[in-house]
Amino acid sequence: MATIISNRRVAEGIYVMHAKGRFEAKAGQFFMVRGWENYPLLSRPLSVYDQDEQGVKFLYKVAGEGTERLARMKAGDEVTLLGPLGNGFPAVHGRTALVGGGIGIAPLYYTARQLEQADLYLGFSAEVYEEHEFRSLRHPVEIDLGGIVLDRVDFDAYDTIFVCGPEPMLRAAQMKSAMSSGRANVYVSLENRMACGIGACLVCSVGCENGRKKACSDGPVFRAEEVVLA
Amino acid sequence: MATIISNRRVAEGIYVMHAKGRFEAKAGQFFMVRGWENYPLLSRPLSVYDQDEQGVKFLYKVAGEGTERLARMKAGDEVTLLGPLGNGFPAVHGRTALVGGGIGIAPLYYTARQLEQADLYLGFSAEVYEEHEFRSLRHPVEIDLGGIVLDRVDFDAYDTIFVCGPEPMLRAAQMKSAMSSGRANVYVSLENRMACGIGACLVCSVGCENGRKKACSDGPVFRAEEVVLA
Amino acid sequence: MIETTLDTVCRIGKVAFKNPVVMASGTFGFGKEYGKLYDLSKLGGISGKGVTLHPRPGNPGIRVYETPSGMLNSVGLENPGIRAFLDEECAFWERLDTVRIVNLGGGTVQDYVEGARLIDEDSTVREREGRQAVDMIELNISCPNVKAGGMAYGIKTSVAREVVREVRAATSLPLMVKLSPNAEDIADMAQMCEEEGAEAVSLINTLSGMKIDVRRRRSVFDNLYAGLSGPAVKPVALRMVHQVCKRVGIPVVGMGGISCAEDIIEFIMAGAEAVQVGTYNFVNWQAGAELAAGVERFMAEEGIRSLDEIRGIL
Amino acid sequence: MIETTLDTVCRIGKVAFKNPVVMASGTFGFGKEYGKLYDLSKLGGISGKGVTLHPRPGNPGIRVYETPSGMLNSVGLENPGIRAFLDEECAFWERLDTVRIVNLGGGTVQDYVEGARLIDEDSTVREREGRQAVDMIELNISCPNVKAGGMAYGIKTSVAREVVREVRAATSLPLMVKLSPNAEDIADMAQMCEEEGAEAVSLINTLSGMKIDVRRRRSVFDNLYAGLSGPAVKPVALRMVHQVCKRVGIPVVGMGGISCAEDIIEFIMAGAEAVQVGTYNFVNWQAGAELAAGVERFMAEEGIRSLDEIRGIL
Ligand SMILES: Cc1cc2nc3c(=O)[nH]c(=O)nc-3n(C[C@H](O)[C@H](O)[C@H](O)COP(=O)(O)OP(=O)(O)OC[C@H]3O[C@@H](n4cnc5c(N)ncnc54)[C@H](O)[C@@H]3O)c2cc1C
Ligand SMILES: Cc1cc2nc3c(=O)[nH]c(=O)nc-3n(C[C@H](O)[C@H](O)[C@H](O)COP(=O)(O)OP(=O)(O)OC[C@H]3O[C@@H](n4cnc5c(N)ncnc54)[C@H](O)[C@@H]3O)c2cc1C
Ligand SMILES: Cc1cc2nc3c(=O)[nH]c(=O)nc-3n(C[C@H](O)[C@H](O)[C@H](O)COP(=O)(O)O)c2cc1C
Ligand SMILES: Cc1cc2nc3c(=O)[nH]c(=O)nc-3n(C[C@H](O)[C@H](O)[C@H](O)COP(=O)(O)O)c2cc1C
Ligand code: FES
Ligand code: FES
Repeated sequence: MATIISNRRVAEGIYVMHAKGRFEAKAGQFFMVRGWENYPLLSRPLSVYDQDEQGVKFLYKVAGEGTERLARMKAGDEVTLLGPLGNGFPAVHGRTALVGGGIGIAPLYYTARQLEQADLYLGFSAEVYEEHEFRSLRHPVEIDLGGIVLDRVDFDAYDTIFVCGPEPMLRAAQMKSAMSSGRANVYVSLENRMACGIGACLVCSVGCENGRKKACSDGPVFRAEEVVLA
Repeated sequence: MATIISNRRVAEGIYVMHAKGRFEAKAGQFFMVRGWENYPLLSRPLSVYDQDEQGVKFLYKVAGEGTERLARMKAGDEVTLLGPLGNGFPAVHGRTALVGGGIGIAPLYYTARQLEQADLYLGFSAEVYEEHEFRSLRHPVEIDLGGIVLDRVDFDAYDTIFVCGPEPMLRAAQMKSAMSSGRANVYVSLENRMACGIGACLVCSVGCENGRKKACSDGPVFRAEEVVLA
Repeated sequence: MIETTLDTVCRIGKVAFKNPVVMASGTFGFGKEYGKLYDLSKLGGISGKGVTLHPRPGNPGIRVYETPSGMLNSVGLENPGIRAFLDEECAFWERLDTVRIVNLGGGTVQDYVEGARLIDEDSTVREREGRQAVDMIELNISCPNVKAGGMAYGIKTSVAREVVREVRAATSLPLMVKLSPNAEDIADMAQMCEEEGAEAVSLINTLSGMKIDVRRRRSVFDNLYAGLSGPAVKPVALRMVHQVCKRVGIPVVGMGGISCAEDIIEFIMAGAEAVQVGTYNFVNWQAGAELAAGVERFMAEEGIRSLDEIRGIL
Repeated sequence: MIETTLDTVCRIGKVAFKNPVVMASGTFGFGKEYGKLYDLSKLGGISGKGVTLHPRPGNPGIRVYETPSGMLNSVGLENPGIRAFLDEECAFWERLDTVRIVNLGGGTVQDYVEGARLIDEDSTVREREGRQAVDMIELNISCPNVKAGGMAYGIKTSVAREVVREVRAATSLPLMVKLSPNAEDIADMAQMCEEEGAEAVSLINTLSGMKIDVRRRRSVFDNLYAGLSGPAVKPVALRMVHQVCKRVGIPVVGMGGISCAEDIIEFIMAGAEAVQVGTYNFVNWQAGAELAAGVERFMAEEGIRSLDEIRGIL
């Protein structure tokens, strides 16, 4: 059980929760989160948005019953966290771009914070949030509102590109990667539905070039060319 | 939806909730209460503890998942109320005793408040609560802690006796009534499990001398000799 | 106005339901109680509390127990008997502007048949007098078969066939057979009903379930097992409705755990003509009216003008 | 100390489980992942992810969907094949101090039989070398029967009999047959298993269910139907376990929706020798250890010294 330090609304339906505890999460990892006992049944996977001496932060969007409950929680309430889980982003080299679409920006903040150089591309459909936080990292930040953020990224200009966002965006990134010079190592972070979160149940399984892998324990970050998106 | 005005703990596991709304509840009636959407499934029946210009009050004991959730609610939160339901206590005549065991005292307060004369007998197993409120009604109040409150009541001394409490207590009241002179009209308030609360589903049905009746809409108050307790 | 062109009418033979929302048997009494809370003419229909030839006291002991997202009930067909129903409740039904369905239970084939005949005769009289009260019979074959050692008719198709055939012969009212999910093969059962001339089938009745009181070391229910309903069973109900719709040509009325308009749409996409709503009445006493409105809202949002556009598309 | 005298041992033939808590197939991998989170020797046993003769990729598309107090899964027996299991996972099992059960799936009778034989042979070798890794086979007959048009073996007793008989003949390891709640008659099925020489039966596997995505107008699952598990199904599971326990003399391992120690006690009172816990692992990753402790706590509170005192008292 982790005590909630704060849980604040940062935009319409978007919240940041800060939960107490000493974790050693790496960028791109996630936790299985629940703020209730047996209902709803499954825990909700949330990426590490940030981590400090006090605990871990999640940036999340109210998408349904579970995140709605999380949004109603207050400082002092308890959440149950299992994690950090997954492999997170691999070590990078060279020029790096971090591309996030919507709530997919969540894992990029902590990633960017640890990189010496990174260009940030953040795409939003309706409202921009956490812009100030991202800008305070002193990396170049390009914000796209209502357009297609990937269009702003020149894949040939980077050695490493991380893409997080809805599945159509990940497919577009695959396509763009395939059609580029191939200089960049392109990675995507998957958000498959999960149950155990630790590699035991295979419900998050994803087709890969060499057979199936588990989005939770083999991912959630994969090389873009490696995964077959439905 | 009714807004909670206050919801305070008055003893270990015992709460008083005050919910806003204009109701015209009679003493002994109840509401079907829920402070959640679809889980848990059923609403919880709670007796009218008191009623004022602002709304209705419930005195309740945390017994399981539903009442636990109610106990966690705060002023400003919303509860859903269906009611007032049931027939409540009949009009009384003559000398009246109100006998409550444990949380069974809940419907007696509002009842006593409306009576010119009433002797109150309140039994508790572990801790006395709401004593001050009951005493402020200026009726004689006898408190029993850890004993058998019914033993204190001389059934032949009253014209009307209302008994509310756990089923063994109601059975004891039936027995005592049967063995008394029969001068008193003895009434018991049943707490059968309910689903609809309005007489449509028959899950609360109780065997009576003239066939079955519904605890919700024909009761919850019955003449003691009329009902067959399991 | 999009709303005015929405077609939510559902049909079973000549009976038209103004919308797909029918209140399920046993959860809605005969409608009087809920009728005090909202206007029943908003409903597609009502299936009344199950009635039997003779009055029945129902089961003793605890009759309801809540389970995760479901409930077990053991009412055991408490009812005043068909005659009392016809004499006392039907006058209220005469005045209802919604489809009125009598849910018929039984114990022996003879009871079922005689019950159907009584309802049929009463209906003939009322019709002649222009005050019809019953539009359809829903035959509940989940009742224990006295001859077959208490096993429900609803389990084996061969056992159920007799009761369906006999009841079919005993009434000219439209006949809908209500199937049990405890059936060995529910699609077979539905096919049998079609073969025997039923106008429709409805499913699912409650799933047989159990709850033990571990402190008292006995079943919570005097009757040992009880019937599970509510959102917990919806995935199973939907699957069975889909299977049955693939098998038969007659209309199917789907139910089991419905608690929002999208649930209703799921059943219709699975092939159901209409649906019934039971347990959710206890969660939300305005269920019927709200769900009927919710279906229209969904249709408007999705640009669906008639439910026929989506019925059975899976 | 009361605790030291508590007897929680459960037995299937010569196999002794230190407590009734066995992790259910498909929800616990082969134990490695949860083994990093807590000490697996606290468990009565583990049933591994279902394996088949040949490796299987499992089902495409979405594989899990949450339902009220339950979940639908459509993993579709993704597994590395029996050889890979024996070669790569079994070394880990050799070192486990808990009962290790291989869950065996198949497609044709021949696949089942050959699979059983491989496991049996491997077991003989390891036993000779004093490094046994498998204590029992759990035969999952819910797999689609290729010959019977994809209908699962688990539905009709007559169809299942062949596979049970052949697998029984193919191995001398203790054999437990895992029954499907979709069976036409689960008690019949269990009786058949007893007749064919199985040491035990386990039940229930998942209930066939459906979920439609109403906006996309298609099933959430590529495979159309999926398997329902979790607290939602517990009342049905408990009833079936009770029915089966009344029918057969061999031990019954009960499961379906268990999420607290009282749930386990219910299954034991219904007659189960032991239980399995599946979906609840996802709710509480320490489920196994906590439930095992919870059973002891319940026994101490209620003055029960051996589970035999309460087993099958209903
Ligand atoms: C590795 C990983 C990291 C994620 N990180 C974040 C994050 O940092 N911030 C954020 O807002 N969201 C994140 N998501 C998505 C988030 O998990 C879902 O939005 C959330 O589970 C929805 O739950 P709900 O109860 O609100 O919605 P419901 O629709 O009520 O959920 C019902 C069920 O579907 C599952 N589900 C629904 N949508 C998704 C989805 N998109 N991905 C996975 N499961 C889903 C839920 O877990 C639940 O079991 C992440 C997902 C994954 C897999
Ligand atoms: C007419 C009536 C008036 C009541 N008045 C009061 C009151 O004023 N104050 C108070 O504290 N309690 C009262 N009760 C009892 C109260 O309804 C239960 O304690 C409560 O429903 C328990 O719910 P739970 O979720 O906390 O417990 P759980 O045990 O989790 O409940 C599970 C299910 O069982 C039902 N249930 C459990 N115990 C009872 C019970 N004793 N009576 C009825 N249903 C039960 C619940 O409604 C629910 O459906 C009254 C009951 C009735 C029928
Ligand atoms: C309290 C209760 C009583 C019921 N009584 C009957 C009945 O008399 N006849 C019948 O055919 N079905 C009866 N049912 C079954 C329902 O009509 C319905 O088939 C079932 O509850 C599944 O739908 P639901 O999940 O929406 O409740 C009853 C259900 C409940 C909960
Ligand atoms: C994700 C998942 C995968 C499963 N895989 C298998 C399997 O491979 N073999 C099997 O016999 N049962 C399998 N099952 C069924 C479970 O072992 C168990 O019978 C069922 O889930 C009911 O128990 P529960 O409600 O405790 O989960 C699986 C269940 C789930 C949820
Ligand atoms: S969520 Fe269970 S294996 Fe990935
Ligand atoms: S609770 Fe439904 S009739 Fe009383």
